[in-house]
Amino acid sequence: MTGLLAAAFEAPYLDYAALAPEMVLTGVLLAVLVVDLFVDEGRKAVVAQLAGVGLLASLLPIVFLAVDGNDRSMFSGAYVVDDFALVLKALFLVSGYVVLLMSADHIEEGDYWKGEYTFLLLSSLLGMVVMCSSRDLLTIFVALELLSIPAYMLAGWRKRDLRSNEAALKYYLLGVLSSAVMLYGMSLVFGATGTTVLEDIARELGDNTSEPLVKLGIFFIVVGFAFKVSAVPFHFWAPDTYEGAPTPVTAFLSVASKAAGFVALLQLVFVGFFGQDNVWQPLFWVLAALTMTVGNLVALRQTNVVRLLAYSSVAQAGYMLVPFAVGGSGDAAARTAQTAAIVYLLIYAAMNLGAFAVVIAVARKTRSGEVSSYGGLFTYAPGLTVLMTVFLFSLAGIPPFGGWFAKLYIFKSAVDAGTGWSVALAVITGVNSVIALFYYASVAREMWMRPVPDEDVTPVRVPPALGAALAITALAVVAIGIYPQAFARLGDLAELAVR
Amino acid sequence: MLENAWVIPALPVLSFVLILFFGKRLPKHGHEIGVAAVALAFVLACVCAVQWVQRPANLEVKPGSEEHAAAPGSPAQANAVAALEEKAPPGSEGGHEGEGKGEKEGEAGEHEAEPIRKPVVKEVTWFDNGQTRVKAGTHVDGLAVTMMFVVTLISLLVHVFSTSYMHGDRRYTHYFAALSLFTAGMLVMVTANNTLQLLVGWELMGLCSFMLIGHWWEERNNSNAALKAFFTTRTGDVGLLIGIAILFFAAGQTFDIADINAAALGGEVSHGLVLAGAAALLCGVIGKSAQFPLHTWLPDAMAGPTPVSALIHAATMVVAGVYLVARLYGVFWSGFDIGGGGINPVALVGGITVLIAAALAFVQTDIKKVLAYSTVSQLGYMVMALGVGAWTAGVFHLVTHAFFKGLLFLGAGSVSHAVHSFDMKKDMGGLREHMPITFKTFVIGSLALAGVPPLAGFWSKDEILLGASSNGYPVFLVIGLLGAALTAAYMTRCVYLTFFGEYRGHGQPHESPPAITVPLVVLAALSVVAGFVNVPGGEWFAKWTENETVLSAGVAHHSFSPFVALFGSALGLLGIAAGYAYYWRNLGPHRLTQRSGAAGTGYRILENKYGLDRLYTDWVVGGIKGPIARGAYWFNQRVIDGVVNGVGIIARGLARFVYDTVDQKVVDGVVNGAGIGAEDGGRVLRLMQTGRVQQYALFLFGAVVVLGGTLVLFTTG
Amino acid sequence: MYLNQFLLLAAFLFCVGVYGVLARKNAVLVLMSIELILNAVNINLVAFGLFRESVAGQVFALFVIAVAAAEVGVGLAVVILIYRNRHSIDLTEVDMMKG
Amino acid sequence: MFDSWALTLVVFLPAVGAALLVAVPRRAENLMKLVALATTLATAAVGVAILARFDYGATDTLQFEVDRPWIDVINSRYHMGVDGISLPLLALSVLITVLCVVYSWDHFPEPHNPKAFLALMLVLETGMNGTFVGQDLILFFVFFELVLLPMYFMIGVWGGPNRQYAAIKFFLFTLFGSALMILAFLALYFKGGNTFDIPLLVERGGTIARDAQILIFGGLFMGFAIKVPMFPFHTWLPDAHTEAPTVGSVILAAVLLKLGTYGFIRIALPILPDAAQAWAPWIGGLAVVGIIYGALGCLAQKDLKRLIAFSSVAHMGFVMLGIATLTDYGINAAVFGMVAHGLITGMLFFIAGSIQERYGTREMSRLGGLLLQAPRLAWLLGFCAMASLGLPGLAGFWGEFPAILSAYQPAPGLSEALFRVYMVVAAVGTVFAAGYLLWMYQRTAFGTAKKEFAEAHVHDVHLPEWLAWAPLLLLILILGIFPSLIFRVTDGAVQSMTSALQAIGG
Repeated sequence: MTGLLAAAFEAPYLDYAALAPEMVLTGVLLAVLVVDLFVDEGRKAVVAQLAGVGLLASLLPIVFLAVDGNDRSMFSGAYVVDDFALVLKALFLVSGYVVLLMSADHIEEGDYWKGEYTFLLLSSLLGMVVMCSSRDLLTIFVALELLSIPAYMLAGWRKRDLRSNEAALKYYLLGVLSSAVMLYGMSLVFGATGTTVLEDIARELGDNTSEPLVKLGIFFIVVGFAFKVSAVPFHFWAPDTYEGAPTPVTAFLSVASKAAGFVALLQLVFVGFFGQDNVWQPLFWVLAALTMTVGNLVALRQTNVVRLLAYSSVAQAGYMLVPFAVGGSGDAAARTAQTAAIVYLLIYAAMNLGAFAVVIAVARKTRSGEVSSYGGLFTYAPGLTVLMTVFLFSLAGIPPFGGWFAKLYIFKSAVDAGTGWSVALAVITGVNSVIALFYYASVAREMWMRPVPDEDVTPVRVPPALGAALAITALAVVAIGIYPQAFARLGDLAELAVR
Repeated sequence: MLENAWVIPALPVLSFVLILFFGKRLPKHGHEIGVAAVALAFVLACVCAVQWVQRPANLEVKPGSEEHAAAPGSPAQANAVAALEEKAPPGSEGGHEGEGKGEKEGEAGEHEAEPIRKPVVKEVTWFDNGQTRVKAGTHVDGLAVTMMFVVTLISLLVHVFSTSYMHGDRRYTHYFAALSLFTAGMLVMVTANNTLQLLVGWELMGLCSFMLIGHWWEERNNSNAALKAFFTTRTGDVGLLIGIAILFFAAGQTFDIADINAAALGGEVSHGLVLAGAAALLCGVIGKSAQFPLHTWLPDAMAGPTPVSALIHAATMVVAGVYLVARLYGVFWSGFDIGGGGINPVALVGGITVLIAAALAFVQTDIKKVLAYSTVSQLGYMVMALGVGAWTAGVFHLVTHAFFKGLLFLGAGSVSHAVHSFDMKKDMGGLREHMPITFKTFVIGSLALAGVPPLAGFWSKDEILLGASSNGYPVFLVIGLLGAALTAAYMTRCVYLTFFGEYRGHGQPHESPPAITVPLVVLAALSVVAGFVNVPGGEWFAKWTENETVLSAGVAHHSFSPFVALFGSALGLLGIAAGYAYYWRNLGPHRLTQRSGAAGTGYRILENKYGLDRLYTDWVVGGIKGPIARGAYWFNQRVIDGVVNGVGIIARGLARFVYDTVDQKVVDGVVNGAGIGAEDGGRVLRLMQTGRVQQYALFLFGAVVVLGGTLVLFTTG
Repeated sequence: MYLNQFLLLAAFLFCVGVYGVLARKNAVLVLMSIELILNAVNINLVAFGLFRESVAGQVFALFVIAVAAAEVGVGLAVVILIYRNRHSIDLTEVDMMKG
Repeated sequence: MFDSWALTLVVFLPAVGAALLVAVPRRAENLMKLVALATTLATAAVGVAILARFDYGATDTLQFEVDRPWIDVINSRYHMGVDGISLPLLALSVLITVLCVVYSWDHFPEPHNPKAFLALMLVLETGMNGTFVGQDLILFFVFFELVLLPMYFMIGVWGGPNRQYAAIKFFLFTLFGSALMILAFLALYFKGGNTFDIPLLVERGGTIARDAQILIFGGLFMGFAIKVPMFPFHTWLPDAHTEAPTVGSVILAAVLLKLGTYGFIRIALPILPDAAQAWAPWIGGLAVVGIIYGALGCLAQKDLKRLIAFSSVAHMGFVMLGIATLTDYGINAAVFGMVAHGLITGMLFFIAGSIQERYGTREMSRLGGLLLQAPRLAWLLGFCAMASLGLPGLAGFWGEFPAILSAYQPAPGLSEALFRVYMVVAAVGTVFAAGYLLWMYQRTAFGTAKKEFAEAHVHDVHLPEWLAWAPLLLLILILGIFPSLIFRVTDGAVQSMTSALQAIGG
């Protein structure tokens, strides 16, 4: 103790340039909090606009850092700003921006607390941005809580709606439980290695440990994030929460929050536990197969669009888990797997956000989330119908919409690994994508081929912000589908350095 | 003209197109085009015939000396379009002393020195496929010239006849268009230098036959007859297709008929292959030429207009099968070893057909059906002739038969034109006074058919019998003689019922107009004189038509045998006499069918046409269309579509959700059936989603325990 | 003292917490059970920190305590929300959405 | 300049047209039709220019080649080109689309909406043309899948009473096949040295181990065989055809089915010669089963359109038999058969559509006497029926007979006895074809009209119909008489392919 006191305090190296995005974002969210206090109830839109500008502003340093191209590492490797981090930070910020656009009118018209809503959204985003750079168990934990706790509150944002309450409760309880399990795992891993920095953990663990305690630790950690990405059997919260939460929040949870889980998994698996593929590969194999199959099967029976999309996003998580299940056989496989997962994340974000944006737009008229309320949408809202069709079939993986490329990458990673198990998983994925088509197409069928249920064919008014969200996502989906190279480049860039 | 023989089929094609598009607007509704085109074609065919006869005979062929030095038609040497080369016929070098082919060589020797005319071949490249260049073109030799002459002549007469007979028909124009197209098809076939082109003509005729049999398609019976004709011949065509395929490869990837014949006779190709090819082709012959057991369509085909029956179903199309055998004689010769003298399928089929069809002709009351069965029987003669090695006789009979059978059909047409019926027993009788020209010509035709000397039928039939007797086929000699007697008898019956006795019909029958009678007279004249073209001693027909294939195969030639001639004509006269006795003098066992059980049974068998129609229509066609097709479709809908449906059902049973899901008739396919299973899976899984948060937590921890436990246990061990 | 004893204590606490979460109907009791689990983690972390002679364990534990406080704050807010709307904090009654 | 842009134009002009259509205001229906017609005509003009500038002396080389980077990260390139095998199919595709637009002129099926209908048709054309010229597996895959969506909507929105079921069935079946197909593509990518380039893979494919080839071929087989469709994967076809609007059926029959067979010829056979050897007997077997089975299916039908649909199963059986022989005759016949089937069956569907439009039914038992009421239409039906049953002198024959012929002597290494049995069965199939087609003709055209339609005034063929049909009818006739128009285009390409195949078998 005395030694510690006596030693001169050496401030850790802080690279402010590297932290610029986080700092800008923090500044913006504080500004939002303050401005909200002084703005009249009628002019709360300013707050959202400020937040939007702030999000775009925090993208700027990311661009500069990307151009600069150097990896920056701080706190003895606990916080790293590399291409992986930058690409995914950009993803979170853009998704956050789109969610903000989607929320603008939804929250305003629903008589909610707009300023606080924006603040919480930004906080959660900050957690995600931090997550991208976290290469340390403790940092990951903090980032996870930072992104989760505001999300719990956002899920229950419609305070007087019992469903919203219920959504928040379920999300909160299960979230906390799974993070407790994850913490328990972290404590075990820390105990086995004596360090929390992922790189050091990897070094300490060596190749393929046989220590049951370590295996359990890794397993518990993976479980914590499996919850976050709503992998079966840790997905139970997802459909209920998605259905009950305000739709923009659902979009946010199903895209950003899920992506954060995958980001954490990528870092943990490919940096911290890369040598331990005997533990995580079979685990992810089971999770992936279960997740996509269960998600798709249950989705078949859904009659509510949001719930259907919830199960769809469970199934999509299953596809995204495939690279994890096949990425352990070597450096090359790991690289392909990471690229596949990241590319899938990018494309998934665009198409899923788009689908939710349409749901929000349609619900403005129909006030319903039932699939049957989409009947004959084509006759009175052809534009929305076409967009929804694009997003749905993109999710189903039909060219020329972005989803096909994402799925191709998943298949590629599986075939590249070349083991019997990986090919089997690829076939399971293939069969699943056929099952999935059935429910995506059932929504399309409702829109195109069924009559309007209540004969009400007044056109749907799409507010400009929502329109912008639709335009961004649709453009992204189609552009990726036709010229995937640009996005695939990002995926390649974002590979984590694997040892 | 011989080089440009393609013009002859082209004329009716042109006529077809013109009639089809402009016929209705023309003053005569199109028949002027048809008649003119066919007349021109006939003139050109005559020119061909004259040129052929005048063509120097400078090709020497020795029996069994088939040697192929040059492989003609190899793609390398042929250049692009319109290679107007006159192909040197294979074996033209001559002089190679090949091995004797059979024991008949001595007899054949008498022709050895006599050279034949070189066929005129003109080819253009049709298409290249794989390593083969297929050339379309005309191959004009004596056989082709003869056929062109016969076809254009009969066609012309039938066209003329039809202008009156079909007058006022609601589809008059279409009728002439179809006739033109038919003539074109037949001419394409007879001039074809390759099997593919032959097939084109062959099927084109089938199509026209279909169209013309079904000309009055408002009646269900007529369209049924048309369909039956097409199906039956098409069934035979399976053999033709396969045969062409086999011969294509057997002859070294060529469709060229001369090459195929040469290869078949050359001995390099394995006998089995040639046998297979010949057997397959024979199926085609059986279908097209209405041989037993596929002869049943021809009597039904009488549903078409009578001139059509005369042209297509007596004189020309039905002899296409005979022509095929004659044309590809090398294949049949060596495949069935016709020179060998054993019983071979060709002769057998022909022989059976001769007898069974002749017997059937006795029980018909419809004049056209009598003639139809007679045609079947006579076709049997031709096939039998070819089968016993009497090539020239077969071809010659083809020609003479075309004349007198065409005559008979047109005569029947003339009669029906007058009495508006074909039923001899109900609506005819005693017409001899009302229709003198028709009567006289019909009798001439009947006598020719019966083989009464010196009419055409006598000469050709005599040659067949001669061939059968001298080539070592005594069985077929007997059949032929028996057939001759039967033929004479049923024709006598036919003539009696039609022209003698009391008129039994309605109204007052009149002799037909000149457009009808002139063709009758022309044909009658030909029926009288045509036989002299090949009288013993002259045998010009043989010299003109016999080609290299026939000679190199070693087909035997026999000198006239008075014994056979005498016997044959005697039997014919006997038949006539019997008929005369039975009908005119009312002698013989009348009402036998009522009195004798055996005779009655025989009659019924004949009436039922040996039950073949029932077999085909009810069992084969009905079976395929009915139970088999329905079964296959049932299989399709229930089994294939239901495979995974079934899986889904079992799955549901296990999950105790059978009842809920029955209404969910989502899908019936493999994928969709899986869908049902999937939906049920979804249903079960949904049950876990209870909505209770603590239950979720339980599942969470449960999964942790199960997965974690499994992981640690199984990866540690 | 052996490390094992701390670990066993932690594991025991963890199990008690889990039992509480699963078995109690009262939302507040469930929240407290979660605290138990988190404290099990803390014991682990501190014990391992000592064992590994690394201060990181204790720091981690401090973070967990702080975050847990925040979490429980949000949790109580949610429970209050539910109580306001339903006048009950029985978790088994909260099952509007399922399937 | 033109040569390097030609294929891009022919593929993407329709897509541009579709985009333009979307911009046309809702009310301006004539403008929509004009835009669609102009687009398809322009595309067809590019097609004609390609036909004109194609070097027929070098049909085995890729012409009008474009090879640019597309998705570098997976080494997938924007590589397009036509050779003798793809040229006829490309021409068929651009022709059929024009005719479909013409036919639709005032025939838009319910619920009308010409804008969406025409736009989907144009997108469909992009997909079809792209599939035929794509020389990169991923490019091929994208175009191959691109046709699914428009067709799904075409059937599902504009189709018959049971349209939704038929549409989803079509979609699910095809997607199932393509899921396995894309796995096979990826396997080829890794086994063939990290490339999706088809010509490159053709060079390298032979070096893949035989067992791996057989497995990969299995994936390709599922993808293509479902699309063809081969027995027993055909059950989507009758439903899709029966329910689809006329134009949809035409495109489906004329072009979409060809994508599968084309896939076999372009990808499966040349890249995986060993596997092709191993699979060929099975493919041939399924093909002849399909021939007989399809024919039996036809005989059991009461619905005219469904009958024609089942006849496609039988006809594609001939095509697949030709392919299974792995000989140049067989594959030439297959390509010819694809074109001929496209023309003939397309025409038959047009006529069936017109009959339905006039009588409001396709039940053959309710029809009859068409020759009396609409003689021209009935004549055309008869003409097409004859062409369809393989009458020599019409196009159908050249797909059918050479396929039978080639089965007599399959490629070295395949069992001759087995294929000869196939030959006989296939030849018997021609009788069945005559059976169901003539029987259909008898029931619809012959006889007199049934009571319910006895007084009906039935229009004979109208002008848009003549315009749309005349080219098809002429082509059926011309190709029947001059088969070299196709054979000389395909022959070189096919020979260079089969010589490689036979090197393996021999």
